[in-house]
Amino acid sequence: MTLGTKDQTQPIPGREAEEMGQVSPEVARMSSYLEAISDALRHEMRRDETVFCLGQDIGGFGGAFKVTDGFFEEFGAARVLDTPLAENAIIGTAVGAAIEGMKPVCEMQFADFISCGFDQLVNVAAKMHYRQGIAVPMVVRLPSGGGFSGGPFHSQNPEAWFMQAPGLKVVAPATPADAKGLLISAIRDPNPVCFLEHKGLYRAVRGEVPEGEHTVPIGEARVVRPGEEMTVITYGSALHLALRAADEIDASIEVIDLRTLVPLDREAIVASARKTGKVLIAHEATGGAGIGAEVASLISEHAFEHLDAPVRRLTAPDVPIPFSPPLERAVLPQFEDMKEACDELLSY
Amino acid sequence: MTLGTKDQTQPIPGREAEEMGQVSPEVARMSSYLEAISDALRHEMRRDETVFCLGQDIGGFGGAFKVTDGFFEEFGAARVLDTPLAENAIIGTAVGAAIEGMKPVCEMQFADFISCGFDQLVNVAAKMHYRQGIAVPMVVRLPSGGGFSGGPFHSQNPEAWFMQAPGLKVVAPATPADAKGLLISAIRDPNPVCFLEHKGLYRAVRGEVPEGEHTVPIGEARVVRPGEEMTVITYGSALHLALRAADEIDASIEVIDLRTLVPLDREAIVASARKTGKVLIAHEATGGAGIGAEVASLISEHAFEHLDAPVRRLTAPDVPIPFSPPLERAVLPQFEDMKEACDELLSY
Amino acid sequence: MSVSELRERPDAVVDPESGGQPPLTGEDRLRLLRLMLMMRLSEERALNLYKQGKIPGSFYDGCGQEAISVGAAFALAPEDRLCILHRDLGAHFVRGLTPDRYLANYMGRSGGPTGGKDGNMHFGDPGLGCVGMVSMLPDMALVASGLALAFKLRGERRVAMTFFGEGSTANGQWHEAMNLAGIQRLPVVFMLENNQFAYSTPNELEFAVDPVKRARTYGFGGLSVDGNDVEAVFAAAAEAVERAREGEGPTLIECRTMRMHGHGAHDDMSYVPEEMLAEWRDRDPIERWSERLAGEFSVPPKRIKELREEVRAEVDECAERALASPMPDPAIATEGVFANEWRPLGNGQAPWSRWKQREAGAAEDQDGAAA
Amino acid sequence: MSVSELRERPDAVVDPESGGQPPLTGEDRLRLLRLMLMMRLSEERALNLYKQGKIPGSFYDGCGQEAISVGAAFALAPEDRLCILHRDLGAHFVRGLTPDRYLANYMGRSGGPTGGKDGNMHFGDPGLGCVGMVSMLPDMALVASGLALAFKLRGERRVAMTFFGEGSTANGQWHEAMNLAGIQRLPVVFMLENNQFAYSTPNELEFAVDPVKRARTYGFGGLSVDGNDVEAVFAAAAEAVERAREGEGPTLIECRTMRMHGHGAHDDMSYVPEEMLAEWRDRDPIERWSERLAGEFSVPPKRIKELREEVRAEVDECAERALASPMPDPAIATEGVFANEWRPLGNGQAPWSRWKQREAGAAEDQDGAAA
Ligand SMILES: Cc1ncc(C[n+]2csc(CCOP(=O)(O)OP(=O)(O)O)c2C)c(N)n1
Ligand SMILES: Cc1ncc(C[n+]2csc(CCOP(=O)(O)OP(=O)(O)O)c2C)c(N)n1
Ligand SMILES: [Mg+2]
Ligand SMILES: [Mg+2]
Repeated sequence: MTLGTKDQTQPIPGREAEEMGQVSPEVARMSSYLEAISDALRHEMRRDETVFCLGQDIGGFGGAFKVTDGFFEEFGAARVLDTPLAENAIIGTAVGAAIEGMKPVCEMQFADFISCGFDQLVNVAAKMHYRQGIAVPMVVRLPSGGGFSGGPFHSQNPEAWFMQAPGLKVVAPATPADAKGLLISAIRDPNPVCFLEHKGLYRAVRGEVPEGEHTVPIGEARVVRPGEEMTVITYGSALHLALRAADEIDASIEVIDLRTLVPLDREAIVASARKTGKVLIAHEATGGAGIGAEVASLISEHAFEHLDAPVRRLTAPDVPIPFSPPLERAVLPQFEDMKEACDELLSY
Repeated sequence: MTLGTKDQTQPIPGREAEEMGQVSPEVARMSSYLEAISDALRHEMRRDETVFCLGQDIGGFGGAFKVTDGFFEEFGAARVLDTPLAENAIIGTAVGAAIEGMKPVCEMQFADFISCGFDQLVNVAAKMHYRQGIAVPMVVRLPSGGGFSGGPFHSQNPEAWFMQAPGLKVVAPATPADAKGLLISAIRDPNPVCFLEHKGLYRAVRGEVPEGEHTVPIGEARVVRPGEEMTVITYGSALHLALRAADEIDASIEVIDLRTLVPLDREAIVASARKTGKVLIAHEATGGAGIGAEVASLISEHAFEHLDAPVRRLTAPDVPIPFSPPLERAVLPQFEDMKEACDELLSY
Repeated sequence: MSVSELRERPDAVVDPESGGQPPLTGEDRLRLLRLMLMMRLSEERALNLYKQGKIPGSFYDGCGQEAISVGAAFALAPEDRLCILHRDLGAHFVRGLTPDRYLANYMGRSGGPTGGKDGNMHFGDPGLGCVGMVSMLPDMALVASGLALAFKLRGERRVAMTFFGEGSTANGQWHEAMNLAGIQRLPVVFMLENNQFAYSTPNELEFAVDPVKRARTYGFGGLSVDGNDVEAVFAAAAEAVERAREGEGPTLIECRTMRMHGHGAHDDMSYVPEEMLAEWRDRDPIERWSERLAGEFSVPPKRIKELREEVRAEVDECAERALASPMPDPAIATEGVFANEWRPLGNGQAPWSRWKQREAGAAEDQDGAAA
Repeated sequence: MSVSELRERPDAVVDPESGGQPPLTGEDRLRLLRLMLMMRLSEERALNLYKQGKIPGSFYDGCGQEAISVGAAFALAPEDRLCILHRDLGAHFVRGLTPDRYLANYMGRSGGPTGGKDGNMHFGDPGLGCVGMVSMLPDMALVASGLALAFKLRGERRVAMTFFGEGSTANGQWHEAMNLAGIQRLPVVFMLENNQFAYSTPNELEFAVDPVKRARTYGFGGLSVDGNDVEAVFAAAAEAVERAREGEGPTLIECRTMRMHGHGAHDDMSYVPEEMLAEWRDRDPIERWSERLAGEFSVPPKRIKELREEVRAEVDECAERALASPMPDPAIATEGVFANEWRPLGNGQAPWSRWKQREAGAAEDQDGAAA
């Protein structure tokens, strides 16, 4: 299709590529999402000397959210590099170090601060390989999301910006196992990967995480719960609302966790839409030109004949994320919103 | 609708608000798109002492594209302020000056450089009124778009980033009359407005432009050509491809120029989709989570029952814009692509 | 600040002899104490509310740095403008904000300046000439430069002032602000608060050379003062404000101080050596000023004690008012993204006797004219 | 650069006495001339191609600045790395790029280093240790710092070098790079090319004080040299490279020069006073060096003329090769957004006799070992 040529050039990574690292319960243990991220980072740093972290207060202090707690002691100041308050510097020097064979993992203290390192990310890191064939294997960790009165500058979900900056891979795990598996995959990926870690999940979500080696292939969505009557396509914090709604609603609801946002798993999206014919896309980020818009458009383009209802989106409205709890609740999708949206779609 | 509450909070500005400034041929004259922009700026600077321009090389040199040619002589160095090479500085000081009652019009030398002023734009300018009730009446002029071998850093269409930064208005005129009318409206608007001026239209497009006072209301799309069998919803450079295709194809094609991207004219979009039942959305910017995705999603949500075909998008694929002419042509939507896309949709 | 101290600084922009500033009156000195106390006690109160779970999110204060925001803002005229940062509650109080609005903002109540839209120190009262900070540091340095640019373009004798921590000077926007302010000779005063740390990061990982040294390379003066001496801060700020007002461009003033609490209430600051804290504790700006008032300026200790009690009572009352302020209506969450009109900022209060005298003079003139 | 000139600069980082650099041989001196000529003649050729419509988009050159990129890059060892900017074609040639690839890139042909993906000076040959610039200025200062960080982290005796115009120093990223390089004492050399203008903007609107003065406030040395004297540039760069290699941190070297052409080929530079151009025309770096070779170093003028003709012939041949290079296959337009694997950059050529000697030495050692 002609449109396709202009519109979908990224090959969908082979499903079979990496089957290693699936959860195998005998070697798994319960971890929080936060611990899983630390584990992944520690695992890679022990395994590969070229992996190093840089960011603000990640050294002796262990990071604003304590992801690198104890790293300074284990790996030393050089590999757990405390930087000045300068995000372009963090990302820009990471690009240089990555080109020279290191594998930098940058920490933004909050995902929101990516706006201060935006230029190095979207212009230098993202376009490098396309323009010059020079690979930039680096990760930018982005503690994102709201729900705890972080206010307009500590609650953002900036993933859609990255989708509009070709050359960046984008992952957004929702579970501890995926957090670990995707972070390890991101570190090993030869491209710049934006790793969105939702702050609301850090300590609130626990789950089984395989010990040691565990990768989750980038580019692969997961059918978390199969169903027949409708699909919720989601990622990050909203996955948990969706699963709870699917539990509570007396209907067969399929729940898909995208996990990777770039490259999107178009096959999984379209297959489920064709199967159930009713799709709700849910995420915490603001709606306008968000990831949900892309997914909805893909579905309308590629599953049109199979749709039994309009493709719906449940997202934050296009406003900054307010601070005060009643306001923030009014803006961020809540469980009741999810339930209502599912009910509406089911009864369409 | 519940989803609506979370998803579409921006009131659609009243259609009747500003009917002044419609083209009235007796006082119009032929202008290029570029001249129309200069005219608008000059008109406002003469009319309102608080309007001033700031940017790189806009003074004696008249700007990289000569938009402010002669302004330095007429208005002096203070009101046509040559700044150092520092985009955050341009936007950040504009925010301050706007709060103190000035009406700054910032020029990015190329739209691509907004990545270097991104933080001040999305965090300071955009969120100011929501957070504090302080209005920031400023304009950021963004010479955007490709088609002349500008390469990966001089060809971008960054509008979707702005849609994901609530608090910014975004306009993207395609004709000289709209360029003038929207720039005047943008300067008078009490909000930060991103004004996307497509470089490919600067000298290539001429049209009648009302002399003197002429405003085009922000938030209002225009049915450029009414039709029955399908709709092309578009803006910027792609409008001209659409009009040519509509001319050449033997079918009744409606062409809508969005003109404003934030706030989107949802009514016009949905009304046309309901009417023709077949919609192609076309723009030059990359597709993934682009403006087209938002428009397609709106249509699938609000015109589902009226659709006779999948909503299609014709956009650049998700790659940086390459330099060499054959590569650039392969990436940017061409007339043949437009025609083919229309044909396909018509014969669906 | 003693004159000799000023004279010792090679890069001091202020000629202490030239001075010519109207001096602080006895009442001014008590006002400074009152304002510092109000900051200290309001933040103590807020910390309590935070511990009681009444403040959502996180909590930041400026304990130990009260002399800076109070001393600096005290130099400003009503028509001047401020962008106040997160360690500078005192500057809000100088301009006339009352503690109830501060506490209400922290608690996300409708009575705060942002009405619950934003939290903690991310506020400013537009009616008092203040533009609230954003989190991204030090973005407000550019916004303040823009306020100053408007004054310059209109030929107004007005000044913008802003604050930033020493850690924030590492960010590119700081450089862009300094460079532009230097080129355009903007009427702006930059208060650099070197409180030894940026979150957990000590000076030596923030810069190789004290950033105040850079002022000259931007074409204006920079000086360092004892940030725990409210008079020193005031004197330096007053000179710089005056210079800015006279069209002589910006000044960078480093205030050497110490962040006596954690970065936020969640931070136990285990990375700070106890001796370092102890040393700075002895230089507490409020204690020192109280002692000087009692000694050098013969204020009866009883008066100082009374003042403290007055402020405490006021803060208590304000806390009650803040607690009585309702949570915002959820409906406003999606309102106000766009403005319908521009409105000017209001003027702030300017408690320094100099401005009170000017007002009195102006009022007299008017009376005269009317008669 | 004469030793006395160096000594005069109060902020010179280089102790000219300590020196100890292996001197330039007669052959080195001719190589420098050859490389400058290759830059001049290649750019002249490219300008012609542009005027003939063979180069799409816009055209930029570094006419008058040849001594900087050639002199600076000449100091580097093969294993060092570069981020070369838009006035610095000579540095590409120093590393071993041939003019055909430069011309092919400008023409958007598949034979250019970017294969048509990017244009004009936005390229670098990864096989020669170069990372091509992005448009956004001066972003590469951070990337170069990152290359240097990798060397430091691995304890390698390698150096990164990058270039930027004086106008670019106004951008925040410049400050972030300087600050970080100073804190971490990175092995990086920053070449500041002060060619009097940033596009049409003269120095006085770019900064109030020459940015080279800032080096000290970042904790390292800065010095100014005559940017039209290839030996002066080389000497300063060689010292700085050596210091960086020895772990003594970064250096900022300002090269005073003049952009003798418009910002791009579309720019008639009407904003530049004719006298200014005339004055600088007399200081043409190639003419001056040719004269010095002929005079001080007794190179027969005939040899210099021959060299020029050799280079011209080479450039002509390269132009033919470039013109014969096909336009890229449109299919690649959507390929290569993501990498499948990381590959190391290759080493560049290092024509300075010092490195040739080292190689010869190493080869001898090997021979010895093998024997
Ligand atoms: C651009 C940016 N990056 C990161 C942060 C996160 N952050 C908040 S405060 C802080 C430390 C600031 O230190 P300093 O400027 O010295 O001010 P202080 O808090 O010590 O007064 C950091 C890193 C931020 N606010 N802005
Ligand atoms: C961040 C950024 N803003 C604007 C531009 C547009 N631009 C291209 S070159 C140039 C002037 C650069 O001047 P200078 O740094 O002195 O380098 P020169 O061209 O004089 O060598 C400008 C403004 C840019 N490349 N990058
Ligand atoms: Mg600090
Ligand atoms: Mg220059």
